[in-house]
Amino acid sequence: GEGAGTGVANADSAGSITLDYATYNPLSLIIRSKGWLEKVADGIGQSVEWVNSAGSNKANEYLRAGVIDVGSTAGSAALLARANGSPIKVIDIFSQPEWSALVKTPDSDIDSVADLKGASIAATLGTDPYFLLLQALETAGLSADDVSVQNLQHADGRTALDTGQVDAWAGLDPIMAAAEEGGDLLFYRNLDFNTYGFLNARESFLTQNPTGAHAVVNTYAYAREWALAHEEEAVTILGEEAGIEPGTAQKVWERTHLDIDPVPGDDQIAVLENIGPILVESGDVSSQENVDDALASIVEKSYAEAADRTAVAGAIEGN
Amino acid sequence: MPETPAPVRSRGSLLRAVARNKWLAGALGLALPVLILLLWHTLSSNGTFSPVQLPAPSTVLAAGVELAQRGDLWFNVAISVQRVVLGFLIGSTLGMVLGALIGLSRWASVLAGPTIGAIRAVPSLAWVPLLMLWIGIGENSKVTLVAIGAFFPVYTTVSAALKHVDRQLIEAARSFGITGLQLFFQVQLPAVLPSVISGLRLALAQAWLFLVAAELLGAAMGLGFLLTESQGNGRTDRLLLAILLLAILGKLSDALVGVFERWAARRWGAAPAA
Amino acid sequence: MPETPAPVRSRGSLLRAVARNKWLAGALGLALPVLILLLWHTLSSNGTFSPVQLPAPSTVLAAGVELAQRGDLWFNVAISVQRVVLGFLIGSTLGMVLGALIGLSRWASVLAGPTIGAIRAVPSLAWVPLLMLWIGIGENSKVTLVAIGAFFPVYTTVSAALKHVDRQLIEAARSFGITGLQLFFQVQLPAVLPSVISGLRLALAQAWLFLVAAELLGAAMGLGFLLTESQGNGRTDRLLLAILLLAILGKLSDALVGVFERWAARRWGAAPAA
Amino acid sequence: MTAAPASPSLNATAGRGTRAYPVQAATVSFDGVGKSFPAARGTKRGASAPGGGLRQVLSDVSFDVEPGQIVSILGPSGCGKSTLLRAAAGLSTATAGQVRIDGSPVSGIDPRCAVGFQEPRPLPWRSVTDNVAMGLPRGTPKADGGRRVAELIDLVGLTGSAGHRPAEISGGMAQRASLARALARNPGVLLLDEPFGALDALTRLKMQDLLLDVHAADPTTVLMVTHDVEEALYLSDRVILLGSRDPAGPAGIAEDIRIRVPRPRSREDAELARLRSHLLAQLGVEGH
Amino acid sequence: MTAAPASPSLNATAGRGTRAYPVQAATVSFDGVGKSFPAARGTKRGASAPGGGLRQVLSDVSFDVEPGQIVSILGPSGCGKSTLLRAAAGLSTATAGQVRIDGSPVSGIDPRCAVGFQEPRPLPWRSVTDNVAMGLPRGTPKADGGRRVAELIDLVGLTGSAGHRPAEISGGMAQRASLARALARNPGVLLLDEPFGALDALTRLKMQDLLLDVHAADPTTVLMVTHDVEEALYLSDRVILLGSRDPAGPAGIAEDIRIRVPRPRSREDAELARLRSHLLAQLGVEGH
Ligand SMILES: Nc1ncnc2c1ncn2[C@@H]1O[C@H](COP(=O)(O)OP(=O)(O)OP(=O)(O)O)[C@@H](O)[C@H]1O
Ligand SMILES: Nc1ncnc2c1ncn2[C@@H]1O[C@H](COP(=O)(O)OP(=O)(O)OP(=O)(O)O)[C@@H](O)[C@H]1O
Ligand SMILES: [Mg+2]
Ligand SMILES: [Mg+2]
Repeated sequence: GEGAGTGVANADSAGSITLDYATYNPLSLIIRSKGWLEKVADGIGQSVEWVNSAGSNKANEYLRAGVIDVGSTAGSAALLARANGSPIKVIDIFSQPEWSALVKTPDSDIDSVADLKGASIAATLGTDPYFLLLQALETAGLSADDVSVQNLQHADGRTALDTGQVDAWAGLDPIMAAAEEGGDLLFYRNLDFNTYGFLNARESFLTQNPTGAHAVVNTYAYAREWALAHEEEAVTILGEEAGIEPGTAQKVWERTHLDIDPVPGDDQIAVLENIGPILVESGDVSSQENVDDALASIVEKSYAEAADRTAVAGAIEGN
Repeated sequence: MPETPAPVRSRGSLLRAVARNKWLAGALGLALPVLILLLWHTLSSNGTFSPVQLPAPSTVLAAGVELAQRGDLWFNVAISVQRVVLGFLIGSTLGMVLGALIGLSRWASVLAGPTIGAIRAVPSLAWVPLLMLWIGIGENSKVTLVAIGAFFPVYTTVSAALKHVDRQLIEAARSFGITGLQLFFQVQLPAVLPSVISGLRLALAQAWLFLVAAELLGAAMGLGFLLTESQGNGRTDRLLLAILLLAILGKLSDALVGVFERWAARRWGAAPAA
Repeated sequence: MPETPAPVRSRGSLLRAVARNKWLAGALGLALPVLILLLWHTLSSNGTFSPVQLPAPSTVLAAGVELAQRGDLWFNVAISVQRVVLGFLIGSTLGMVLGALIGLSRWASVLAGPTIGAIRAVPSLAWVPLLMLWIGIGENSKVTLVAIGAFFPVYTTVSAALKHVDRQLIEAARSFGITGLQLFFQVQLPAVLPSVISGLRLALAQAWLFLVAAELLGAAMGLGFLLTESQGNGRTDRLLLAILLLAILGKLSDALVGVFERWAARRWGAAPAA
Repeated sequence: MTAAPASPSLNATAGRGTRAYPVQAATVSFDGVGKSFPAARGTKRGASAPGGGLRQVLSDVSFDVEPGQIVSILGPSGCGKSTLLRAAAGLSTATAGQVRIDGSPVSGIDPRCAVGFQEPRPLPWRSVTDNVAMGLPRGTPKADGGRRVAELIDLVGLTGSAGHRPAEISGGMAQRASLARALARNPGVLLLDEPFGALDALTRLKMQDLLLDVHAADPTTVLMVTHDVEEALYLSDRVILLGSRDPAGPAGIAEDIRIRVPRPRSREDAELARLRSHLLAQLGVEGH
Repeated sequence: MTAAPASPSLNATAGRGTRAYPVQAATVSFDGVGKSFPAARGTKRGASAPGGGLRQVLSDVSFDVEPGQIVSILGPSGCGKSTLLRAAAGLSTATAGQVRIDGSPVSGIDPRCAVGFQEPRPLPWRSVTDNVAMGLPRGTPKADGGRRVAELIDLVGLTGSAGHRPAEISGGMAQRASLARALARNPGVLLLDEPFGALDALTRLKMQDLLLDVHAADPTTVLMVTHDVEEALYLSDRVILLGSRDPAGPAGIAEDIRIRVPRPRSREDAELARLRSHLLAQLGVEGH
């Protein structure tokens, strides 16, 4: 299930769906390992190809290059891509995860965000943990200038925390869950500062193959229902597919909220509006205008609104 | 005319035994790795580093066994080896051809030399988005990226070495009507053989290095994928496993170049300086 | 005894002019890059690729200007250059020393050769977590990683070339009491100079390659940082800018090696094959 | 000194073995040939050559070699003998005048010539046999080529070392291999730079006779450099002596002597002895 | 042939210039020296050497060279002269017997020897001056060394090319540079492998006299290989002729002749002429 063949030309053909699966999108893991979408696509005469995304940035890269039609990213990443000109629309919300928080070591004397003044904090610039960090600092009346942010990849951030090279770490699951298993503590959590899991589609895919897009959203709806009903099996799939320890997988699962309204809308826009100015200030996006345009155009509600798990249940359950 | 020169001081008999017996040499070559392993074991078990920072060798082994039992390990290894082999063959062949062209033709050198030199400095990671645009994320783009990695060392060493082949030999050969491709294959190539081989060595190593970047191109299998994935989800044991496997495979493939080198040394004898 | 051999066929007068005039040669060397630029412009403006996929050259230039106006560009460039220069100096010096040791001492070769060969295959990205553990995330670890990248090409080419130095010359020198370090600096090193230089070339290129990985080590500045950051946030214009700058700087630094090469060729004259 | 007459068997073999591909012997004309080299660059400790950046080595060398003639070039060490030979082979270009072979000017390496270099210059990675085979004219059928190479190797006395690499044979053996390589070419003009310099007395005489036999079987034009006056006189139709009055100045033709003694010559011929004294005196060796 | 008596100025200069660091001349003893080489490996086309994997080149060579003696080694091409010299220098180890210098066995390159190789072997990237300077004994003060090198270069007639690189000088000039390099060493034992092979008649005579002058000023032990019987007789106290009856078998000492003609010798000395005929006959060149 790897490799989408040649990029640009291939991905635009109407009879096929190329989409990603990612460890931060448990529903995609379930759908892929169960082979559900293949069955659904078969019913409408289309074919399916899966591509692994190592992170939101990878998914965006694939979307941009046209090698996938549908990709999963954090909301912030989707906004960033759209604001920088990538023609994508969010068609479904796959989860409201609490995948990032602020982490400290057990022997640390940091108790609250206010204690972070002057501290050095590891974070990966431009990712959800980084945005969470900035929003959290704001709640305590601090800004990025009051701390020293060490730009490290997520896994390296944890090592830096554990070896005492930084005072705190803006962590990301599943590494954060593993760190917790190892004794580290989450000292600041805020579900609302996480930016949701966005399922994005390329605009040209939506115009050329709306049937395919519907099939994907419907299958996600089916998978959501199934996952809520079969937690144990779902956790096992997550652990195996993501290559993480069962205990870690369980923790991640608990923080991934699936019983939400999958229709993208105001909740998502609200949190993204917090992030927009940060993107502009850091130079990741060249103007606020771009951000505003993106916020105004990124949502495509119709697919999720029309989502119907029963439309695909027949094809999936084989009767 | 010279035979192997006598040593200045007479050497230890063990060294002489080593020179004769390649198994003994191999065993001695293992001494250092074993030492490193012991150090690693000590550092990871006496608390200098925590298990996430540096898991014990046994943990890494266990991770390997687990992956092997799921059947993933061999597939990971096989697909990576395939990519490296294909990419290496393509890249080093092209490197040889272009290196020869640039090393021998002043026109080619003036026109294309600077550009190739600039492209050499494009990092492997930077190729990823470009190749994705041009070739997509299939097997082709991965092999291409590995080939790019393998290309430059061969290209650089061959083109440089060709400029320094003993003029007297070339003159002699040309005066006997050996020109063009014949000159290349009969005189210039044998003369630069040591350089070609060290170029191939580096190319192979760089092919493995570029593999990791290549497997960012939408891979779901392969050692590079295992490496980045484990790095992404914090499985330090698997990360180390991937590094170890890459090192071992790199060394094994390098040993194959060594076999070729010895064959060439026999075939071309006192392959001359170049 | 030979002077420069006469050409088989007489060559075009332009080529002869090129050989004499290095400015002309430089201008011709720009022909290919200009062609590539034109192709790029066409592909990005005629709709083959969308602006996010492949921004037009002018857009990339604008991104550069914007960064330059914010003052970030020069700082990015300067810090990267500093890391590469330091790392290259350290790595290539060590490569020379260890390459000499392995190339000349059979003991060292048997004991350490295989291990060094294995370490060569560890990808740059894999060094990142290890170096963070050992050295932390300061400037040291970045320079170390660049040095690791610069080490291997020099090490490999030098150690290989030393094994193939003309035996007759070594024998002659040794018979005049030139041994040890003297032998190395007076005979072996000059004899392998072309190899050393192509090793340095590759080392410099690899130093730039490893820079990208090095700047994953807690960097907030530098071209490698700019590259990964832009890759992460989809600023294709900045991504291409970073690639271009890396290519240009790589080429410029390579040209410096070229200057050294010409100086060495004058100094050591008909530097012999090796 | 005098040689034993060449053994009949050698004569016969040479005659048979090397006639295979007769080639038209060519005329070589030197026409006001001059050559300058850049003076020494690193004049750190050594004295630099006078006269700006150039040092003239040869000046105004003019003579014609008729087809089938054997011409020897004599002259002090460093006077420009090899330089002259290289100009004829097209290995370097004269800075003045020109060399013509059969009327057409030499420019670039000339396929009508075969060269035996002053140093043997074998390809180090090839056996003696394969090095000699390098001399065969392009397009020689494999079987013929193999036979011819084996014959030549036998004639120069290297059969026992045919499989050795150059590093495994002695200096004199390498020189003989180089001679065999040049002979294998069967060229219009044979250019030999001190082909017998590293050989002992007997081997030297044998090789001289081998050259004469090959020449008799297939009378090509031969231009050779030698330091041995007796050798020059025994072999050649004509001896060119290079030299100059002013030691720092360029060399030119100091003597041009035709030797009309018919072949086979005796090494003790009175006319040759007279010429020998004359030439040695010209070379600065007096009193004989 | 006879030489002009060496010019007095040359004598004087040589005597003054090269005496700087007198060194004890050494005894060299060859004690049953034998040497075998592996036979040709690639016997694709060539005939392989008989006798398993080894071919014996030298067998049971025993003789002693007294301190200060000049000994010449003669013998057919490929008989093992260079091999014998290399064994004395410690450049290769004898497979039987041993070589001793002043009683202590040679093992590894021996610092008491200086070698003039059969090929000149200069370092290509150094000027003639710097190549000759390579021969100076370690620890020679810079100024002294520089003076000595300049003197030697002058004596071998290379002053005009002192700054040239080896690729820019002629074959004979390179050989003279190699001789100067060996002389610069001022060794206990001077080993010369055909030091005058590439020189014209006059230069050759000059160099022979230079060697005698240097030896007179500082009587070191000299062991030299030559192909020129007259040269051997003019220079040496003793001539060793290597050879074997069986052409495929190993060579040994065929003749060991002491030359008791006092120096300075005339090249026309009757005793030398007699010995010359004898040696040439032994070498297979009859009828003189
Ligand atoms: N490394 C080697 N391997 C095999 N055979 C060798 C090697 N070196 C020398 N020989 C053989 O040993 C023999 C003697 O060689 P050597 O160089 O001593 O001859 P030489 O007497 O100096 O001859 P010349 O006068 O031609 O220089 C030759 O037949 C040669 O083939
Ligand atoms: N490439 C060069 N650059 C400068 N000078 C050169 C070059 N090649 C030859 N010479 C000079 O030209 C002169 C003639 O050289 P050449 O090799 O023709 O001499 P030769 O007569 O063959 O001498 P020998 O008998 O010693 O071989 C020498 O003085 C030499 O220094
Ligand atoms: Mg010459
Ligand atoms: Mg010899």
